[in-house]
Amino acid sequence: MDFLQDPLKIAADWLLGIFTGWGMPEIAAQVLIGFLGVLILLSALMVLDIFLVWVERKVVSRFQDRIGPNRVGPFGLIQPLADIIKLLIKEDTTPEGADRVVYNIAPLLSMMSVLILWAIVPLAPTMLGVDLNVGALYLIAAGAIGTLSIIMAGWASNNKYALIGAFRQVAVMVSFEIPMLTVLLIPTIFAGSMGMSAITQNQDIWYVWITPLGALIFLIAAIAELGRAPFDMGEAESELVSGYNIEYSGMKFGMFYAGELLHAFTFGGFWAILFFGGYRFFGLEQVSAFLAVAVVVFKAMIGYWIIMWIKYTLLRIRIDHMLAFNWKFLTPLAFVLLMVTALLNALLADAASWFYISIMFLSNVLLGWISLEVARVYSRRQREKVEGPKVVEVAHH
Amino acid sequence: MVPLSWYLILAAALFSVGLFGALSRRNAVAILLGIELMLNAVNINLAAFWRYGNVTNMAGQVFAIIVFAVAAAEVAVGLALVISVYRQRNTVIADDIDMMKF
Amino acid sequence: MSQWLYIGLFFVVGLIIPIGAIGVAWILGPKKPNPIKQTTYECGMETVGDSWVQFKAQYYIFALVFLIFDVETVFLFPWAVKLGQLGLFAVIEGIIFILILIVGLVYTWRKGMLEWA
Amino acid sequence: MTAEQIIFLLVAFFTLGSGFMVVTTRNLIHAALWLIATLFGVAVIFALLDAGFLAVVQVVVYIGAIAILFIFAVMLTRKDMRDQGPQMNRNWWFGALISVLTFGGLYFLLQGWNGLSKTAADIPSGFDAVGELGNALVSPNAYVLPFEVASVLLVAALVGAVYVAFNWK
Repeated sequence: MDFLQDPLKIAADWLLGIFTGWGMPEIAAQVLIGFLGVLILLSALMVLDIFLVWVERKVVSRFQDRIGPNRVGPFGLIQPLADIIKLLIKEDTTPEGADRVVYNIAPLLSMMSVLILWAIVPLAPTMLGVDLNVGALYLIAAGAIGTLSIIMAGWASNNKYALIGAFRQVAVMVSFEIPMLTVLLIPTIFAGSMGMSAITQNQDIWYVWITPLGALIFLIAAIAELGRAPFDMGEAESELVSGYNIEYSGMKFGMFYAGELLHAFTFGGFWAILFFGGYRFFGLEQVSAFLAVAVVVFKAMIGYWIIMWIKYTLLRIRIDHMLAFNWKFLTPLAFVLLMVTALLNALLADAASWFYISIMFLSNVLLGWISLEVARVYSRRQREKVEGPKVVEVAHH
Repeated sequence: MVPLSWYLILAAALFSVGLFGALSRRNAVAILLGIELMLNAVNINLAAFWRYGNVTNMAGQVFAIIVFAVAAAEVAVGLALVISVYRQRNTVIADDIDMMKF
Repeated sequence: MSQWLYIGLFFVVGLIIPIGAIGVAWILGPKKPNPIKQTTYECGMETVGDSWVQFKAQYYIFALVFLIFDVETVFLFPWAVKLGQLGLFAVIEGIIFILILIVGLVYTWRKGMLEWA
Repeated sequence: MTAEQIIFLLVAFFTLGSGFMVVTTRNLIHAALWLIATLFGVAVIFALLDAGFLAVVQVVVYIGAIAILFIFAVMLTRKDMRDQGPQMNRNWWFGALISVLTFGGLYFLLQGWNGLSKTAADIPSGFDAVGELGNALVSPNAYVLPFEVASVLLVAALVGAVYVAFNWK
């Protein structure tokens, strides 16, 4: 049963035996094994990413009462491969006046910012890249590199649409980073660690039960961070055509596109890890590491599906509304939630666990309800200030 | 193992490069860029002394974090001043900003 | 240290994969540039003027507010890690910290800086 | 020479080289991007020093916020200044002289100090640097005052910056 429990260590030991048998120094062999492990993990993710293109297209077509890709292969499963071949043999043009170096680095950084997130994802109790003790901040740090890639792409393309799209996207991304950082503090408080592994291990009871509001805020902030609808102002195709990546073609565009899909899936995964117990599912993770991986991928898939569901259901929000929603509602709410959680957590430190959980849950629900009421009163007052004919705002599709 | 001196020399060199930028650039934003380099050099020193001194004494890291806060405050106010001057005088060249002269 | 070595490996491989993909595309793809192809894309319209659009000052304000809040929230992470063992006093300190933050947010709001002017 | 020393030297040259580009590049956006490269190099230096928290905060705060603010500020103040003309002021040689002298002076000072060849002790196993940092930041007989004052400082900076730059009304 050892192999089922800890396949990585056994594989690594086996490889180490082979490599040192070849006369390689042990340190070099360790680094090489690490390199191979990372390469395998990230390549598997890229394959998964190809599959995600199919999932996304299939799901959106079901939402819109269509069939979706169904010609190439069974259920259209080969379709994304055909897409990739197309992207590979397309001509790659660079617009004149572009800043070539920056222009070419941007898609690399965009993809990298997503892939490096998987360094801290605990796939199973014994399978994780690095058990970093600053995991929550690492998540934000990788997001910072993604933001950077967008502003580089927008600036280097020498295109008005690209620049405007990049500004909008960056403004939205950085704004929603504040509520995200704030709600990341809440699992950190519960687990007493920023490490993703420790946070998962500590969830004897899923954190979504003690901080449902935090989970909700994290989801909203994650969607904004992804730049997906309803927060996709940066690439509003009816006015900006495609946003910051408008001038990119071929595989460079493919990198932005694949990065976005994988990013959505990754954030689905982080949502599951932070609030839904990660690989934990009724002791299933103890049976075998492979089952644990299946559980976490399944949960991430559900998170991804919810993100898609929101994307294909809601309309795009205007940028001023989006930023006002963040700064005037979500950020104060996240701060108040953090204060309430910290206070209750300290006050109820010695309480029975059922009491603790129910008080936490009820306080979250109450806080959510109060904040909605306050927002309703505030917006009614704002609306009364505007005199004259009722303004109807038309959202773009 | 890397000796302490390497870190200190790196920090000194980075500080000098930043100092050169702060003293020689004409554009006020570029001057602030130079100052950022100098603050980073200081942080390298603080982290190095934390690591090579008594690790359980967190003073080095705490000071480094305070430097982060100071850097953020400096950038916020500094760039606000630059933008304010730009709005009034339409220039960001430090030599041309002479409102304090009589 | 060895932890960070693995993080470094993730960075390296994370760069190698997109470089590989773009490199393969570069080898396979045709390369027949012409001036029309390389013009700036604006849905077929010819580009008027410079791509240097006037930058809206509002973006800068949001970035500014973000910077301050980002730094402050990062300060709270060490506090949150130790919160379970520190007791009520530390919680109060953190709450004071957050309240000072909120004062800044309220000021910006009252000044009308969060409006899309 | 150990692997760690080679990594250090590579990162140090990368950091210094990009730092040098920051102060010499004509195009200000490029200067800001080179600054990001420098900051990333410093983050790697922090990681080499086992200061993981500082490394991550360096990326979050500097690259994620300060550098973005710089890029925005360059774009905001660039309308009629196309980075033409000299980027150095008339007395740039003076600045160069001073910085070389500063480096020389610091180097000289370091030579005379005997703690220089000190090597780091191993981090005790089970030592939780982030937790210790949290303890230090909120403990009344350590750094709770700087912790709160930093918050006041940042709010003051926010208020000041908003007032100075955007006092239209």
